[in-house]
Amino acid sequence: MTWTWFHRLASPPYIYTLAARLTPWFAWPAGLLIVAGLWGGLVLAPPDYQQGDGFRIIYVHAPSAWMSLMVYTTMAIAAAVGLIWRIKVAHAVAASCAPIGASFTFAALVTGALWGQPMWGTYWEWDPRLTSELILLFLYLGYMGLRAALEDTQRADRASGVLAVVGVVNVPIIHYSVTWWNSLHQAPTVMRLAKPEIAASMLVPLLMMLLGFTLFFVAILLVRLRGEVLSRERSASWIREVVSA
Amino acid sequence: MNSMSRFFEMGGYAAFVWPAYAITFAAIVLNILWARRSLARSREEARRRLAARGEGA
Amino acid sequence: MSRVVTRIADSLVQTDTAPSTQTPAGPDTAQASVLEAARLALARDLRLAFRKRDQLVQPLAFYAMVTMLFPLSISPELSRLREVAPGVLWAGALLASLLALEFLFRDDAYDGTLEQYALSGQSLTWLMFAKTAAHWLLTGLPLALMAPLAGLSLGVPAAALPGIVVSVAVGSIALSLIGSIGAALTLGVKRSSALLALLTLPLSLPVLIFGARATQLAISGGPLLAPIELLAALAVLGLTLAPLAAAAAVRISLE
Amino acid sequence: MHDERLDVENLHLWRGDRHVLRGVSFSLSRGECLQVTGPNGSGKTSLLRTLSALMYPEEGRVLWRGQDVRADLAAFHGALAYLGHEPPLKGELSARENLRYWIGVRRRIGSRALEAALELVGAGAWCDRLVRTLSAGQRRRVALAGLALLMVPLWLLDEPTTNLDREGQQLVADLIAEQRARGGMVVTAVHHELPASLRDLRRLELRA
Repeated sequence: MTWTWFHRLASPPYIYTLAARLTPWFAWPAGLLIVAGLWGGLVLAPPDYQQGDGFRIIYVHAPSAWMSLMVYTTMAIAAAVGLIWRIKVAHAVAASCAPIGASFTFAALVTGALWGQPMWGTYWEWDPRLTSELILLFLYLGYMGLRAALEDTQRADRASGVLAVVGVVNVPIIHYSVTWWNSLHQAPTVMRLAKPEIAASMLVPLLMMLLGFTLFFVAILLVRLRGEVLSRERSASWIREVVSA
Repeated sequence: MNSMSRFFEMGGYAAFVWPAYAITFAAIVLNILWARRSLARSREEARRRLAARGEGA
Repeated sequence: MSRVVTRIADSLVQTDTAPSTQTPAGPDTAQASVLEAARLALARDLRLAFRKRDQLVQPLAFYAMVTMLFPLSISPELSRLREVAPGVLWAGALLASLLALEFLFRDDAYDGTLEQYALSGQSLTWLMFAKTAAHWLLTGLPLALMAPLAGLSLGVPAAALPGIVVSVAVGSIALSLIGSIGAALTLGVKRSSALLALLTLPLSLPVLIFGARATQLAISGGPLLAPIELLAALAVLGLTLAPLAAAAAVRISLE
Repeated sequence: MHDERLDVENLHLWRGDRHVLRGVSFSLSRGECLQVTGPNGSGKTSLLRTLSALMYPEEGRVLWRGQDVRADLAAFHGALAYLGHEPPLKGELSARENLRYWIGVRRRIGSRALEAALELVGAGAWCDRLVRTLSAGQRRRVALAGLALLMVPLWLLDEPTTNLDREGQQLVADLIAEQRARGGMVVTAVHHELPASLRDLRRLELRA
């Protein structure tokens, strides 16, 4: 039956061993890509005609910003799967995503502020993208706060799952309203936080960093997932050999 | 040698570029450590639960 | 004694359901319609609120106090206060409606009536919508009616008052709906007021943005239809999704 | 139309690390009353809440009329009445108001039926006093009046006789007898045995 792969993915012992096996296959390529991207971005790529070497912050800001949104979406999808089909492994994925997403959202905020600083002259500017990023950080903190406040794992999984789905519906609305609000009060900021039209030598390292960060996310997710799966297993015998190994 | 020092100046933006890279690198390292610690803690809890069930059952 | 019970029980069967041969399992003509159920849920919360009036007054008193903070902390000059008035009016309304949210479901969960709603066979989504509507009638609407007073104290011109009432009234619908999700999600949490704010405020920011803009335009006499339409859109989105999410969250907290 | 019966197959449930329900299975047909006994914490309440589909079992199924209750949850809930530890009443409302709002959400009840139910449980005299001014026993009687009004085939009662005096406990026994006579079913968790007047009770013992 075609669904067997789906059911096997849902079985904790299979996922635990699969995650353990796959982690290096994501970790090493991620490391190589990031190192190559850094080398390309910091050394090979020419300085930007407008922002000079300051633009090189994009090689850490853009991947972090991409991570903050991609991880939240992954979390919401995993939570929805967990809620609809009652799959504990899906909830374990969602639980593993949150801290990763939150940490890179914070990194995106700081790097975004550092990048804007030369232009704005201040460390914080209510720029629409930075403001959306800040609100996204609060969504993460709300998710993790709710999860921590509920002792029973199953209830924490399902309640935070609903919050993640409600949150992901609101992310575009928040982004639109923040951009709309910002356009009211200021001319759009001159700085191109968005992906500027840049030369290949500048673009390639950026794509490497984006892919590298994504693979890094999967690697960390797989490590955390094993822990989360274990903590949701009650009496299954398969834990015995896994834990004693 | 001066190309090294010129590299670190980052065209005068050193005060912004390097902290940005530092915070991101910190995020990466923190995530690695945090993930490994939470896995180790879960394995330890599972081992303790098994031991407790060992006597209990 | 038991014969008496049987006779009374039979009378129960005759009075409210048509055929006396009605067996419990037969099609239950007496089943209340979902609208009837929602009406009763709303009526019960309104009756409860009016029986204990202090809960009605608290959000309004809180709103007045919050509004008073700004003249004392910024400056007594009405011209300067007028500039911050939209923010004060809306931030105050947001926090005041948050105040009453925490107990939207908590009392019902505590005394077991929420459980009976979940087990009623009626759509829990409709019952959640009814309870949220009651919360709006008891906090959102009064805040909207009180906003002009707060506005006047902040030097808002009289011409702007109708616009303020409409924008706060429409905006608070969305606030109650978004808040109902947070209130349902934090049912299982003991000291949840801070967590409830952390969950609800980020989702309420679009309402705050469009609401404050509408109030700003009302004060400056500009056309405020656009932001009010956006507020209405948020309210409609909330109407369709929030009760669903609140019902799911309540079922989860009862597990 | 399947004949009316409740089938419970191999229920397993964990509360935290405690394996509370360990493979509970039984079937109940019309007119039967199952008495669930066991020490505190043996899972009596968890069993009732799982039967009412409020709680989700890790393994096993609950079938109503041969169909999994989750298939049509609203229909199943329409066919059952669940009374928990606490009578589901609002302290700030009177007994009459409470019944009107609690039962009214489920079915239309005429005022005569309401009066009959209140009379049935002996609440006629104090049915207009606020529930918070009533004793625990009186509140329990108001809950029983709600039960009598619901007219549903399946009753799930969690220690229905708590706080009741002798006469109250007899009232519970009469209501259960009445429910069985009508072809209904009852699953009740009890600490001490139900009054002897109830004959041929089925029994389910839950171990700690």
